Amino acid sequence: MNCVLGADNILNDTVLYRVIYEAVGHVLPCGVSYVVAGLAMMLILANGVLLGAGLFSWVERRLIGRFHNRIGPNRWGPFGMLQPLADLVKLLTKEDLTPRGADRIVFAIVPVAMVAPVILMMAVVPFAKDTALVNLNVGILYILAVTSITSIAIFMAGWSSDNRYAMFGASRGVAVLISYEVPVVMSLLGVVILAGSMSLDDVVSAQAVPFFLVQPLAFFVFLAGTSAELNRTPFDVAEAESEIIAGYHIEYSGVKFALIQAAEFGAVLTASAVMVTLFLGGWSGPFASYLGWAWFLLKIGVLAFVFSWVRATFPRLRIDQLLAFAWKFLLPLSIINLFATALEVYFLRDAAGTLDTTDLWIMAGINFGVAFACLLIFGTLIKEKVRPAGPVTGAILSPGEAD
Amino acid sequence: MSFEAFLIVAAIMFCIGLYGALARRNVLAVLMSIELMFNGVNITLVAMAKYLAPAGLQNDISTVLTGQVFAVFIITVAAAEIALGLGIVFAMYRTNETVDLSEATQLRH
Amino acid sequence: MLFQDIVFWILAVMAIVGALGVVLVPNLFRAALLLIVVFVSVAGMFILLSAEFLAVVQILIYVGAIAILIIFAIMLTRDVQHGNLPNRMQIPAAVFAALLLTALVAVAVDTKWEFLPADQQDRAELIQVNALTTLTGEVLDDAGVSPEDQTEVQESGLADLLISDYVLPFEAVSVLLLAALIGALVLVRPNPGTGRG
Amino acid sequence: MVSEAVIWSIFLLPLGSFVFAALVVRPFFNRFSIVSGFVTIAALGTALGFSIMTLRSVILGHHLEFEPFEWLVVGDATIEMGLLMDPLTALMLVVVTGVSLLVQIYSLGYMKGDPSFSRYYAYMSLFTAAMLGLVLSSNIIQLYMFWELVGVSSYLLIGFWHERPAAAAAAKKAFIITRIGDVGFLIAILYLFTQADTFAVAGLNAFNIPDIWQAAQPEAAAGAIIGGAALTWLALGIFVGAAGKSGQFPLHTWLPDAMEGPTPVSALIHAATMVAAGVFLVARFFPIFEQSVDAMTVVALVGAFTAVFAASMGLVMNDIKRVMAYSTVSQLGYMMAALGLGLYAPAIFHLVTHAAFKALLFLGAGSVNHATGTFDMRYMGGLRKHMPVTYVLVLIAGLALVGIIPLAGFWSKDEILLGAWNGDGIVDTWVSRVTFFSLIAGVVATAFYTIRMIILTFHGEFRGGIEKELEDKSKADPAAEASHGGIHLHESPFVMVLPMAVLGVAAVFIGYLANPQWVDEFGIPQHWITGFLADGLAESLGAVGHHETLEFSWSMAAVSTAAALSGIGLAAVLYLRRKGQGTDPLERIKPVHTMLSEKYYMDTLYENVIVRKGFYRVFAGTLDWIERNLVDGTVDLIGWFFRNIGTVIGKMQTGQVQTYATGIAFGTLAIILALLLAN
Repeated sequence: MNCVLGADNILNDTVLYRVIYEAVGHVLPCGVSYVVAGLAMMLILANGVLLGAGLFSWVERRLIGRFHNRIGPNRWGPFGMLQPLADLVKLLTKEDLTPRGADRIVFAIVPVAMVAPVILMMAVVPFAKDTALVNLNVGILYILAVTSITSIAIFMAGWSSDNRYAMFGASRGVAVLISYEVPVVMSLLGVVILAGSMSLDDVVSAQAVPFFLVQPLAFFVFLAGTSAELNRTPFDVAEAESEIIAGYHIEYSGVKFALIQAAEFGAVLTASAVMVTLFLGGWSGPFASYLGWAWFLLKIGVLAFVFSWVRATFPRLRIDQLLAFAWKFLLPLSIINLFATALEVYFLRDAAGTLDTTDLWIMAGINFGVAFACLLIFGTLIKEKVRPAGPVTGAILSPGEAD
Repeated sequence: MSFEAFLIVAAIMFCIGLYGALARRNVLAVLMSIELMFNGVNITLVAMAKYLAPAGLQNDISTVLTGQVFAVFIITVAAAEIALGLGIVFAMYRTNETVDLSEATQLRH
Repeated sequence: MLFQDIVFWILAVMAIVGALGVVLVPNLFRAALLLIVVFVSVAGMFILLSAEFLAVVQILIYVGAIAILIIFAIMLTRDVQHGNLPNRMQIPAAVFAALLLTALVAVAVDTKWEFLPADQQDRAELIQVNALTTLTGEVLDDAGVSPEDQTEVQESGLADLLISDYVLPFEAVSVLLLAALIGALVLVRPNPGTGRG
Repeated sequence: MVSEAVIWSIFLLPLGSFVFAALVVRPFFNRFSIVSGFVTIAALGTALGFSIMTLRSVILGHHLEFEPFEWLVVGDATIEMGLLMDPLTALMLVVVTGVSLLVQIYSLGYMKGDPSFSRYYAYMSLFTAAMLGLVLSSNIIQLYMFWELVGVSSYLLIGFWHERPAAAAAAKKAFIITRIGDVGFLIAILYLFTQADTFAVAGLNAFNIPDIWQAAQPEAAAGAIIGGAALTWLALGIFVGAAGKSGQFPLHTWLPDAMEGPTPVSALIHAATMVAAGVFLVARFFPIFEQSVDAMTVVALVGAFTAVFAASMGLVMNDIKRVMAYSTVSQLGYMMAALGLGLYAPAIFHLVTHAAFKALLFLGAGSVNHATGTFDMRYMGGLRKHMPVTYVLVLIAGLALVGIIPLAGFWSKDEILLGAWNGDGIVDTWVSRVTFFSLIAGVVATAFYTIRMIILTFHGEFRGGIEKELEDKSKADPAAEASHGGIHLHESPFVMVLPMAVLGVAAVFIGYLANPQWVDEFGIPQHWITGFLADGLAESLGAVGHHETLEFSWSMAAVSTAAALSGIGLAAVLYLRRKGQGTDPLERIKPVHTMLSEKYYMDTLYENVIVRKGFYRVFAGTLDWIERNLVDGTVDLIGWFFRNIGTVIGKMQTGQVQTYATGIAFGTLAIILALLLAN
């Protein structure tokens, strides 16, 4: 039996999928092998992300240790590399508590709802040429859509725990998420304009010049916005230990806690992967084309390092500063970037509506100037406008004013 | 998965939404029910875009997207509706201390 | 197309059960979560109807924005646990909805729909795919579109429709959104008299 | 051949400097507000360079036609945005950018130290950009947009010192009165809108200016699309708009009041650009006016009347800027009259020369104000000794205005007078005769008030300036004059004198050099500017038209010079010998003087009769009566009816939105069932 994917099949573009599909197709009926290959891909993806999350948790602990002038986990395995495994065992053997008064069903769904978007996001990211699980023609929108599921999960966690601190954390987290969603989406529009497509594959192939050079402002906004959406220091008001203990996952323990932690570390990797695809040229790089995987992983590593670096360096912001940063700083910047890009494309494109490499370099030059000027101006402005102290925005966001 | 199946699913969703909009007391529940109705309509529109021949098909093939265009408009209007609706809910909560529609009868007087 | 049929029925059941849950579950928070289930199922149906853009927008806007706002509102008002009570009109409304459903189903089944002619189907599908990404000549060649038709397909997308044939409603909707934004801000502004937020 | 980008950037450069000054300098770097002045001047300098390039290109006969952008599609009507480049536009570009540049340089000195320096330059740039956009427009909607933008920015500029009540009131007045005129223009545009289909049949676009020209031509291939009474009303509508902007009778009252703005503003917008926009508008649609004898007659008579009428008020004004304002209105009357008589090229020629010497006069007034702190000529005098350069320059400009050979004003004014005497054939002979004699009378009056102004300002003894004025006015408002208070009796700084000197050179030479009368001079062909403009007009219509250049006439020169000299002589006799601050000799003829200094009671008429009595009492009073008795009565009746009905139906109203929703849904269901059953 010989199974071949039709040209109009949505999965036709994926090399890995086709290979599995055809291989299984020799043994099983085509319909079954279609499902089996899909499941296999899902398995690879899910495990890849979770393993990566485990690995990254070790890397980050080591890195932050070094930043803090400590050593970090170093006992188990070479350089303490098996530490994540030890953590996992410890968490699995802990008792899985559910607080009395909690909404049990919702409480149990939360860890899954946290991990799912992280894995789902990876489905459209091309690791190398033609390797994305699905080459969606709305890939960028898909990523944004999937990200928004996280906020629901946070809300579910906060509400179902029946704990006031969890609710504070969830409300703060969601406020941050929906605020930062806006500048992040706006900053991606510049990329979409340049690539002329929302397909991640097209975005990668459009990057004759990596877009972080062409779109420095968008890159900055996206980086800052993503850090906030990942709930990492300096934007981690949702789980600020010193204020609201651990925020929305205060009541979680055991395997559920492990999953939530995995989702958080995995999210860093996924966000880096997305950013690599959108701004750093994805799998493209010098030397042989089969090195795409390597380039991709290398770039992810660099970005993940940046995230850890930021985490280790900056102090936490207050919630009002955080929201002001999104609305008064990042949003104007992303709008300026959008306008600048649109104008540049309008004037630089040729008759067929395409941009060549020279145009991209010209845009890079202009945009660096624009970015520098805007950061300078808005930096000055926000310094004057953000009041140094004062009560936090409302009872829902801060335990200090809880009734 | 025929065209009628989509229509029927959409109709069921619409009617459930209608029931909810008429029979619930909580404003938020009513708003959610209205969203259900919107979604039912959207399914119908998109299904029609996929299966039916639009009027101007012979002149302009892109008219097959008309249904989708309207779905986009409905989604936009829904976003506007929810923004305003929630604004009204908050205003109502502030004045009445309740979101129960049965008690919101000031218009009567 | 057995596989797609199965998917469709799963989605349909999810949507209908979810919808019933939204209107019947007494716990408002769970009702909102079920509403999200409905939204996601509808997004799945959009994919089956080859409207991928709409599917993604559905999730982005309904799940990512509208559902969140509703949950926020639920959190900020009272009676989350038992907030979703019926009023006195329960029975008339149910009867009424059932009647309307019968009428709608009768219309759906009875009407002689004018389906897309078979020879146009492929092209229509391509255009729906083309709604977002401009298809390259290569892809169109593979799909067997004649060179003279290629430009037509390439120039027909959702965006093109929005800013050509439907530019007036498009602008009107933009203004509506702006007005709604301002209106919502005015409505929730703290009342200076009472000092309440 | 200049490229399209260059022409667009003539407009975009001032716009850019506006954006820079308004959005970058003012909010962020207000301490370095001088930067906005330099940026504006640099932008305008470049724009002037580009304008000259464009003019050169047009002179060389390059074919400058550009594809317009499609802007809006409303039904079948397509509104485009584009450039219309003909000799008129090219010349206007140079005039606007040139005068604007000089005024901005002058303002560096005049506005120095003003707290709103950046705002001033932002407004000025916006105004210049709007004016340039107006000149460049190829589409009537686009033109209207810039027309209104000019109105707005002039409002901002006149009310620049908005903390003064007088300035705010003047700005409002200018805005409202020009708006009254704009209604006429708007009606003309709306008329074109209704004719869009008719135009489309002939393959023309109802909003494209060249297409409108074509549509009015009886001998055009498509035949006259608009003609007869409709054409006349269209032309008159446009003229009403032009009259509003150009301060033609009876919409002139805003212009003298507009002198409340900073003096450089007056120099720019009330001498060279904005008020000229009205003349420009009529010239732009000249091919339409030409087709209607009635419209031309109206334009000529209104222009001629305005020329004398305004000049007569100028005779008695004591405020130096008001004298110049009435002079401007009067000179605009000359231009309008010339256009009405079909003297297209002489009118524009006069516009150009007038821009030079009138701007100079205003700048001179500013300079004098800089020295004395006041604008009231009764407190000046003797400044000749203190400000010799300003004196010489103002004298040149004044004589140019009077029309003394060989200064600029002489040549352009003579063309108009000669044309008026000869008659052109479009209007009846009596119209051109009446116009001619009015204009000659205007020359006498012009000479009188100009020389009176110069004598009062510069001759005799110094009469105390601002300090004396404040002393005299017991209720003077010191805050109002504080911005330029103080007396510094010496020549103005270099940045102020330099632009004046440049304009002075222009006021001397531009008249003869632009239009050599007898032979080619310095490579400039005989009758260059009039020929250039007339050719441009003829070419735009496909060589339809009859605009020959006028040969110089010594007898006409003698007549006009005699008229001018009689005015000068009279003024010199009356004022030169006068000592001290005695009463004005004109006050001896009391009733006339009172009537003139009360501006023929026009302001009173508008304020007290039309607005108070006509509008408030009669119109609003009638409406009020109708409201009270008819409308309220009906409403009360209806209300009584429904109040009683309502008690019955009110039972159905629960106040619950869901009940109503049920009703709606029930209706829907009924409709669906009805449709189902009907099938």
